[in-house]
Amino acid sequence: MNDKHETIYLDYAATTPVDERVVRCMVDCLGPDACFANPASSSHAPGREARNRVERARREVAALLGAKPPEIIWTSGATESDNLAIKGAARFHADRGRHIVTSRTEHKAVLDTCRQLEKEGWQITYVTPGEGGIVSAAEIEPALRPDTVLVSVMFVNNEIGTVNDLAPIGELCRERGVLFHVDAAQAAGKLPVNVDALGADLLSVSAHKAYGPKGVGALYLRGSPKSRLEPMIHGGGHEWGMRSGTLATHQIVGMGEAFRLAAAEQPAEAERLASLRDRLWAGLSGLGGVHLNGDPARRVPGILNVSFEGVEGESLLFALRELAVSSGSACTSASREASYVLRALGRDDQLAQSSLRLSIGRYSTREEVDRAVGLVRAQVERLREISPRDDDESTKGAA
Amino acid sequence: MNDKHETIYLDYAATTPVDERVVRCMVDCLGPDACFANPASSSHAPGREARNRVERARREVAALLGAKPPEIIWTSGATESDNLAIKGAARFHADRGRHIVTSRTEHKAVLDTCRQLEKEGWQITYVTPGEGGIVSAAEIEPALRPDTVLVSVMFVNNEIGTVNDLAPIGELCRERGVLFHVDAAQAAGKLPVNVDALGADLLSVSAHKAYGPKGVGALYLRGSPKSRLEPMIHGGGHEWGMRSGTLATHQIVGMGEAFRLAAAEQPAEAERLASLRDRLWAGLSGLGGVHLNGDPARRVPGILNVSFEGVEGESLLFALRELAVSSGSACTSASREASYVLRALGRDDQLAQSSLRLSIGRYSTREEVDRAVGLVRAQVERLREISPRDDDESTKGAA
Amino acid sequence: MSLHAGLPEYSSEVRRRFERAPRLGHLAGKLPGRVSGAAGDVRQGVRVVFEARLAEGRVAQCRFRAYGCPHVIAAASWVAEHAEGRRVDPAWPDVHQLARLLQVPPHKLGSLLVVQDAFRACMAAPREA
Amino acid sequence: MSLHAGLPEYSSEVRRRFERAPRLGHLAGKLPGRVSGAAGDVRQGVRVVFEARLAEGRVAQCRFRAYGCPHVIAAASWVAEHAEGRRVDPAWPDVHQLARLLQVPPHKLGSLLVVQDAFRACMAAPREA
Ligand SMILES: Cc1ncc(COP(=O)(O)O)c(C=O)c1O
Ligand SMILES: Cc1ncc(COP(=O)(O)O)c(C=O)c1O
Repeated sequence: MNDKHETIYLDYAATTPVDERVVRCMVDCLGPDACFANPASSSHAPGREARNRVERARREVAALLGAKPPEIIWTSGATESDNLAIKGAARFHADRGRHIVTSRTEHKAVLDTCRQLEKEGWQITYVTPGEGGIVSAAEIEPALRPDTVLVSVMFVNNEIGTVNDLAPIGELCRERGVLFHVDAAQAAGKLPVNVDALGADLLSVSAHKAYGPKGVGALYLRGSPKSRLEPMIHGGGHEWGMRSGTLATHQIVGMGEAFRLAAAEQPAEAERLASLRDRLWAGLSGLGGVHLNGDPARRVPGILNVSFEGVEGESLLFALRELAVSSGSACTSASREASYVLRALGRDDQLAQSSLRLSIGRYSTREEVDRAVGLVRAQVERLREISPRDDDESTKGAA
Repeated sequence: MNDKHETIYLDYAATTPVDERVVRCMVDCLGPDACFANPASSSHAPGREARNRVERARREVAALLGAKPPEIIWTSGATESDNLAIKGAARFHADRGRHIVTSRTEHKAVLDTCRQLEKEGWQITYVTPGEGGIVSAAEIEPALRPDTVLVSVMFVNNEIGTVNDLAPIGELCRERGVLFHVDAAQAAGKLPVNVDALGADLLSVSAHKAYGPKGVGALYLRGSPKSRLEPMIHGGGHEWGMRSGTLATHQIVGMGEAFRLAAAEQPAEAERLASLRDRLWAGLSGLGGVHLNGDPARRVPGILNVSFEGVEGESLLFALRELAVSSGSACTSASREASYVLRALGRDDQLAQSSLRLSIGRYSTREEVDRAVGLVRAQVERLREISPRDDDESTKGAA
Repeated sequence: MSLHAGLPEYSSEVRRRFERAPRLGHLAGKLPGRVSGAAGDVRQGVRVVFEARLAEGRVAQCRFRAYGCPHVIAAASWVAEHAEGRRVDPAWPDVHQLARLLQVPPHKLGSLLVVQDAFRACMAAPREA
Repeated sequence: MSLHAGLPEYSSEVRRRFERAPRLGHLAGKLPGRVSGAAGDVRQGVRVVFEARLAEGRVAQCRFRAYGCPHVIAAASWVAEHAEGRRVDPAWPDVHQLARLLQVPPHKLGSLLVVQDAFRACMAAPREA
């Protein structure tokens, strides 16, 4: 085995390649003979053509989410969308209360933003998800207070692929007059997303999780531009004053096309991926001592997060370097830190530390899955052989 | 004349097309067979390859500015860079003082950011530029106070193309222990930019003003990552915690290549553009009643801002719709508002309102310049014919 | 600067009149019955001048000059052309009618008022002998 | 999750030992002079077990098993191999020497200590009769 072997890409949850059809639309907005003008240059025809393409993309993104076009605000990605949603709503509605509810298993873009608001005087309740890592109204309701202004819960968890039970949370928020933000970065294009069905007031999406380009995303804001947020980035008043900066035509057009394709192809693709995923899981679980992390039923088709008994995480990752996968542990820091998501799920340290996230997508094939299964089985077996047995010398836990 | 005629693009200061060589580098980071992985995915080889390309680009951008690579922080463009520089420094150093000095002719990304800080309790002094629109130490020095923490002055003005006299301002700031931010969005790649020669502590650049893609920029921060800013976007701790969010490999790589090309080609290109610009000015000024806005000598080669006596701005723009140019007035608002930059320069309303910014660049040709001159001359003459003479009916000013 | 510097959509009537400017100019020579009137200020972005020859209570001829946006130029041209043959009517033209005919956006009504004022001033002006 | 989940660079020595794991295993059968010792805890991410046969104050044979990162596996393998033929020495191996030889990054010294502890425990253990 050497590093020059062709890598099997099983990290679609980290990022996806850009679909070639999307690449073509993007290139159409770049070069000197393309639609490169500034969409803000309304004084000339090339600028207006760029603006038209931006607005068409806005309609595509709105359509995928069941939203109206002016409710879509372009951002640089879901990290910015999450920041803008949470800080923007918190600061805009600061006079109504300074309490926010979220979950312990959110993405860092939500958690770090909440930590920042804590420094600025907000109070945050971080609820622990229920069975199988699912966040539902049962966890959120007890955390609500009269001064709660915002609830933020992700749609699909990026580490374990579980699908939270959002509609009842949306309903609850509506009843209590609390804003509801959904981080849908891992959901858009993977399963049906409808802002009304979810009861979402704010919803973050990113292009690069759905075969669009990195560095562009959107925030859905219900009722925009009449409803408002405190902007984070000032200067020129683009996007109804809520997000200034030159609009990146090719990025936005790429996101629009990616979301259009996702809308058209999602149902068939979800089926194909679910069956590939099942094949992958069947192959891995055959090893024995393999645990699926997160609810086995409420999940997106593309993501499997598994823990292996008796193998150490860093060695596993290195042994599997022909696979591009993510690990549930942080190896570069002094003390290896297991994923906060798996810890919130109650996984013990050994299992949390030896977890892998395998995520498949549009270009994954059955052959790749089969090769991956063969590799994982061989390497897990080898590492288990290297490992001391429980009955080796004194007891397992002794120093 | 109809709108389907090929437009002559004379709006390089609004945005530039992406150089085809840059497009190729970008496409190399997009599709399923390209370097598409997440640069944060250090657990696998494709992720590390993406990271390598990001770091190579960081070195290219640093090189163009005379900076060290860790002093370059990726952003979504100069608007975000300006926001991060000014808010980030102001908030980080709030305990040292809450006074900022800037100029009335800055870009909105600076002015609107300063307005926001005013709402949050900072005091801002907006100095009026000197002769010809040039901001120099003579304007800045009297505005400094013991509680001044930051001075922000642009390198090249985006409307009139003048080059401010920054090095003495940098020296002054150094002496007084005040941070110096430079918005170099219109300078990078157009003239030599060296952070040490300028004495800049913070410097904003954007890719799309220099034949790179829209939606990516950088902030130079002297001494980073040891010196710090208060981040605006939280979540995951990318860019030494100062700017979170998935790094957009193709965008960053595009910016790196664009800046590399700019460094290699700038001197020769500046000469070519200066001579084209002189040809353009000679052609226009031949009309009579044409005024150059801004200092005639201290300017970048690519930008001409001219005011026409006796023609109204909107009609001029419409008559010249075969040219993609920017206007110095805002026609869509109820009352036509003349450019705040030209007003700060003391231009009277009629001249401010009938100004055009013509900006040329890498793909501009002599033929285009000659056609543009012909068109402007014909249309200005025609509109002047339509216009009442000074001696038509009563006096010019009567109602 | 470009952000708000957009051009509105112009109707084909506005485009045509902007390009060709029918009824642009002066009434030449010494003309009995000639009147003229103006309104607006170049410094405010609109100035319109009309000249007309009145005969038997009607407008026999009318010419305009205008400094302003394409809507202003088109409206002045339209007024000059349609005035010819009309009875002198202190209530004509009407800005709202002009706006409808030329599809002028509401925020431009102020500019059309200058056209109306100039024409009415012209009608009310003392005639040359 | 992927942000900090990077793999360090491994030296070629570490790679080779991780792949082939020389001296992995047990000493088979009933052996006079056999000693064994262990250190670490799987729950903390590192556990190492050594077995050796001592004869005439020297290590005649040595085998290891390890749960840990590639550096730990490589270090245990190196120690087992280089122990053979050595005099029993309570001060051997030394983590800093191991770190240098295998090019182990400083934050991994703690894991190497477990390897050292396990080997020293083995040397100090009572011999089988
Ligand atoms: C659930 C979730 N939220 C937010 C983000 C951040 O999005 P982006 O990479 O567009 O900044 C990601 C992915 O990185 C994600 O998986
Ligand atoms: C001087 C100046 N600063 C800042 C900006 C904003 O940069 P960006 O378009 O990358 O947001 C621009 C251009 O729009 C500019 O000309």
